[in-house]
Amino acid sequence: ATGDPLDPDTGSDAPDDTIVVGSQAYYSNEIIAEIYAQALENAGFDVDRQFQIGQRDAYLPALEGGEVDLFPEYTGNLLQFYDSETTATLPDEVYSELQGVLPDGLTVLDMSPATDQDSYNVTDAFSQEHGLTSLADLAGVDTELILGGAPELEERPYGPRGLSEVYGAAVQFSATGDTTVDALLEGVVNIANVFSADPRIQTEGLVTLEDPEGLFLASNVVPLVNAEVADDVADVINAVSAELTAEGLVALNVQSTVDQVSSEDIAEQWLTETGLLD
Amino acid sequence: MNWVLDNLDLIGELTLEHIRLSITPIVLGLVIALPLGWLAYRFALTKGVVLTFAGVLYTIPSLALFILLPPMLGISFLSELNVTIALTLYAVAIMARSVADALASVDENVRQSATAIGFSTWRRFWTVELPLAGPVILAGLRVTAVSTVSLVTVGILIGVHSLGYLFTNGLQRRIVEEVAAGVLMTVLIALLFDVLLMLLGRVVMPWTRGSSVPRPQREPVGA
Amino acid sequence: MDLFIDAITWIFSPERLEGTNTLPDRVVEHLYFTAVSVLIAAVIAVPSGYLIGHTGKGKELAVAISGAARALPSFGLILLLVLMVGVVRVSLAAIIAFVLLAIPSILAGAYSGIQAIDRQAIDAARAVGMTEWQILYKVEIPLGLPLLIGGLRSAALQVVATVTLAAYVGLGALGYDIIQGLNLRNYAQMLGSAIVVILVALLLDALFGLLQTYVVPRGVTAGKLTELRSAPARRRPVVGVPTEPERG
Amino acid sequence: MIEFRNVSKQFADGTTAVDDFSLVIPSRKTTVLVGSSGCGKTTILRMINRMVEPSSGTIEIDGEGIGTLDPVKLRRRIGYVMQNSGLLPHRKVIDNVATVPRLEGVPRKQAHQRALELLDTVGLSRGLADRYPSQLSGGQQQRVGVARGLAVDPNIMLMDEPFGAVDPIVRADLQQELLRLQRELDKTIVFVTHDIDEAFLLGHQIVILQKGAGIAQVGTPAEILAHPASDFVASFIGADRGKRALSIRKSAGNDLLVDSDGRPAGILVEAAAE
Amino acid sequence: MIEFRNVSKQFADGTTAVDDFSLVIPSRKTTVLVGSSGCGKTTILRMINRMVEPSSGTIEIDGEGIGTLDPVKLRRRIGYVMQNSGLLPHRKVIDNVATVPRLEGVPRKQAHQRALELLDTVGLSRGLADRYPSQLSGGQQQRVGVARGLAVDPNIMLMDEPFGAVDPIVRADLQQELLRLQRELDKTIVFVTHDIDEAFLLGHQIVILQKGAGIAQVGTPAEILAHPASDFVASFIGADRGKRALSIRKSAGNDLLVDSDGRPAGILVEAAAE
Ligand SMILES: Nc1ncnc2c1ncn2[C@@H]1O[C@H](COP(=O)(O)OP(=O)(O)OP(=O)(O)O)[C@@H](O)[C@H]1O
Ligand SMILES: Nc1ncnc2c1ncn2[C@@H]1O[C@H](COP(=O)(O)OP(=O)(O)OP(=O)(O)O)[C@@H](O)[C@H]1O
Ligand SMILES: [Mg+2]
Ligand SMILES: [Mg+2]
Repeated sequence: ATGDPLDPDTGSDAPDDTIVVGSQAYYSNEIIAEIYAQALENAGFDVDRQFQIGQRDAYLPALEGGEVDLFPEYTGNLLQFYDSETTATLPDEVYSELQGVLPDGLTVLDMSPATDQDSYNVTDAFSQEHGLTSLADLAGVDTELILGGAPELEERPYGPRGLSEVYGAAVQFSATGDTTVDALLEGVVNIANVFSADPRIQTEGLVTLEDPEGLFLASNVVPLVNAEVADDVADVINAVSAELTAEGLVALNVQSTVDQVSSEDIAEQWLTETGLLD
Repeated sequence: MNWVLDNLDLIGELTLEHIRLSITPIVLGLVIALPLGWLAYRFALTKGVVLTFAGVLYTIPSLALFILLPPMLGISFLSELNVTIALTLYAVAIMARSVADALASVDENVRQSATAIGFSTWRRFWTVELPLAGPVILAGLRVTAVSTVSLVTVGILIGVHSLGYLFTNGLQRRIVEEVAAGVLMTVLIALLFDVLLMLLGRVVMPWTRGSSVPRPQREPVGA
Repeated sequence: MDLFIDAITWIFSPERLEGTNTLPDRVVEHLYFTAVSVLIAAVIAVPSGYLIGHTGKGKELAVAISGAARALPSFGLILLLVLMVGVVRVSLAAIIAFVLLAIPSILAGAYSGIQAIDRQAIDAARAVGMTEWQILYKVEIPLGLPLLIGGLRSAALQVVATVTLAAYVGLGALGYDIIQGLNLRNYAQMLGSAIVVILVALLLDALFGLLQTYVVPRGVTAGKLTELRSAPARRRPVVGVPTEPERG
Repeated sequence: MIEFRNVSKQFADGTTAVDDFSLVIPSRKTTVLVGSSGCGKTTILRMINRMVEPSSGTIEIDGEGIGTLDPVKLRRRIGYVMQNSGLLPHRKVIDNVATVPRLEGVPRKQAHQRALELLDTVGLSRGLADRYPSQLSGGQQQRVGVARGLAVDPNIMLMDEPFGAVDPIVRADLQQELLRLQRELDKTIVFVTHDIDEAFLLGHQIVILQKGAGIAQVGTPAEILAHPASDFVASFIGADRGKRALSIRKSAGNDLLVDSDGRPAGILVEAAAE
Repeated sequence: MIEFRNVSKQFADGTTAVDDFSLVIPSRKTTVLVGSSGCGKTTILRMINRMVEPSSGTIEIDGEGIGTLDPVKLRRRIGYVMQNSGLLPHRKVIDNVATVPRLEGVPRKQAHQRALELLDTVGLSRGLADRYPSQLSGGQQQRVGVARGLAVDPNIMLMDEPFGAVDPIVRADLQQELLRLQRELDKTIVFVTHDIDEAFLLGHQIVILQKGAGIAQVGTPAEILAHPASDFVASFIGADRGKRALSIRKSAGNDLLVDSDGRPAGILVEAAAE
């Protein structure tokens, strides 16, 4: 009986010689996790998949508790989770700071060039109409700005408050959750918080507003591992990270959402193409 | 459709998981409800307590209960245990009432004549009252089964896997078939349980064949 | 337990009254969705229920339909409809879902209310020369009212519960703070809003409970109350007579 | 006068409840249909007020075929009393009695006035007027049922085992009550029972029915007792068990009449003046 | 012999069902308790097998006070037949009949064998043995009830309106059946009814009861008919309504016996040989 109900409890404790790979309840993250898993299996490891373990609140303690060994993460959001006050924004700052704040027993391997981070997007039409290309332009826009995103965005540092503090832009907030992009397209909101790797940015021709002041911290894909197994898996996983580019990640997401391919197949295909399977 | 065909193994896997998650609460619910129901049937005081408790419990929305239990029991919010306990509570809420009604539904004449021809109280309960209460208890159990099966899906909101996974994942990926498959399978499992229990009833209560079995005491619960 | 204290403080902190949608707003929103859905459902289910109950035709069908409908997972149903109706018309999709979920209990309440009436009374009413309409509104409706209210009660609570889940697709209402709290790992907020939801549900239940006892025709409560209550005809009504609130 | 001509009734499920039934029911007399359970008594009765439609054959009331009449109107001018009174549980006694007049549009006050009088007629205290049926004893409920039947002062009263559910003492009272009413109001009463003694007590004309409403014998009680038309009738009225064959046995200065089992049935007295 | 000595019963809710009741019930005879509903018949009957505990007074069977006996054992040696047979719906006919012997530990085969014989005794085809009670007619259920009562071959049989629920024809058969059984097995039968005719038919000793089980009269049918002890008795047996005062009327060559209302009750014959 612990005090904090948010402590996890992903029952199964896999035998030590197997690597437990986890993933967020986010299809893109699951694909990366699946890639890790298959790469490891190819390298002769036994792998136990604990995918879709909800939110960070759920799985980070599980990693700290050693129930999960390996987990695809994002430098920025992860750093923010441990140190919400952080001022770092550039990829390398974030990465190094992250290594500092990680609790004992947890470490990160090389970060991948692929990023999947919060970004604010507008429709092409809207950007034309108001000459919008950067968050800095928002302050000048005369029409009422409505920002759409997951409910929690309302409370995030880079949320409405961040926008007005950093860019002096006053925006309404509307919780659009998983349906943010659609809301943007339908004009229910005119600014949408979308992950940069979301294929719909391209498919729907959205304009991602630049972030000169670094409101968002860069968020590269990074493998979060249990220190004990870090060395064993480092070679295999670092190789994967090196191959995974921003565009590559988007492509993977396209296969999942547009072509509706399952993460197993996506991962296998990518690994073969990149010649990581032998 | 093609999504379904491509993901049959995933669906199958989740279906089994779903069934596993459903069974514990249903069984526990029945076992715990038997004594409670008997109390509710036997004494006016306990009747008030049990039925009120059941009624209140029954009114609590599932998501709210998932949140309410952990701090009270000191268990993990995100655990399967949380879901199992919550659903068991709901099951007990339904079954306690059913068992009470069931025992009350036993024909007083039969009870009297059993006593008159020399059944001891204890023996009468097990060999006469309980069997005769069977049909009504079964009806309640069928309701419980259906409601539990659909409630399990809500667990996905706190990361407990079931067919509910297809709901959230399907929404993220905009795959209608995926969500539809989840809904359909859930309904199918519910109906499967319902039919199995009905058949079970036929087997263990042959005398009810033909004559109409009493209907559920209350609405099955959607979740 | 201090978590509960935090939750209570969350509920009563002044911030709950600030901003665009305050806690009271959310409560109203929640009740609004409930009321609208139950009303629509009633408009559909009550007449059909009465038709079935009065004619005795189509009962099997009704039972089958509502039986299957009850197996529907409300959460999944909402998400499905959101995807089909279109993600920006969330409230429309949600309301459709709520209505679908509310119909079975109201239907059952309406027809079982009539079916549970002593056949003799109805037969006699016809024999003394009441027209079918007169039988319906002078005999069947008044005597069936308690079970109908019971059905509405179940439906309302079912919807209250489901509205909470609908926050996942951005419907707002009281579920909003729960979902947000979930992702912000703010347990006080989750627990606080959960408590409010529960209070709303209990309150609604109590109201319907009162109403239900209030509409029981005097003659039925009067006199041999126990006899009437325990008469098999009444204890074994048509399938799914809503004697208890539902919940999703 | 009510006349059945070759009436048959087959129910949807195929049971033939009434098979080619013909009978003339005289006006202002009590005709009793008697027969064991399931023989079709209720069905015949309910065909008179079109609660059941004959499959074939015709039924006439005073020479007018009822097939063409509006059932609702027809029912309102025929009194109907059934076994467990069939009162509306959610209406007070007085409103139950006043039901039909109110349907006919009689003003409330007036209908209630009449209802109160009817309570007197059937021997109920007016104090019960504001009770609900569930607050009355079985016998009282029956009386209310009769009062309701009389409310529109119909020429025809249909009574389906009206006293079947009450205990014998009360039943005896109700039977006497009915005899009195019949003397006072003389209606055309069609009475259904499966108690032969009740039939003999109440009926001017007795109709003994077999399965499918086959008529075993029609006649006055005396005729039937004296000359049972068949073994069925004999056994039905108990003649075969000697229940009706009484012989005299001297006992304590009385002429005790005993049946062939030696069970006393009564005492012999001088012909009572009538 | 069963003896009641100043027995009273007051129920928890205050109703005094039996008030200072004393009676001797002779062995090997049929004693009928008759009285209108609620007068205490069932209560008295149930005190004999301790289904109801007297509030005061003592009850003895063959001189042995039953208060000290183990109720369960006591009940197993006393046959009990109730109105709606009270069969166990979830057991087949044969198992119902064999219930008590099985409780007593008689081996299954043997108990079933005996049960089959009992079915013959009560005139039921052995073919019904494997049916469930719900698959039998009311009359058949009653017979099974009687068979079950006889299963342990008890000296005492308690019967509470055993034929109250079946239709008159069947009832007549069952009554004859019981008379036959009594002649064959002669048990001490305590029989409850509220039908005075049934009482006269079956009873060697008739006990007419008033509210609170007050004894209005005890005696043989003949005594009671000849000399009703009170107006209550007179009205109860119908003497006041002239139902028992029969007079002769010549009709179609028969001597018709009519009551004082002129309703025929039977036909006069020469004393039947007994
Ligand atoms: N609505 C119906 N549908 C099908 N069969 C019916 C219906 N009503 C009556 N019967 C059948 O018709 C036959 C005659 O029924 P009816 O009620 O007239 O008999 P009854 O003489 O009134 O019997 P009881 O003395 O028990 O009232 C019975 O076999 C009965 O089962
Ligand atoms: N368990 C009980 N608790 C309270 N009162 C009772 C109980 N059993 C019987 N009574 C009352 O005692 C009185 C006698 O009941 P009892 O059943 O002996 O009458 P009865 O002669 O058998 O009536 P019936 O002919 O209707 O069976 C009645 O007024 C009844 O209401
Ligand atoms: Mg009938
Ligand atoms: Mg009794």
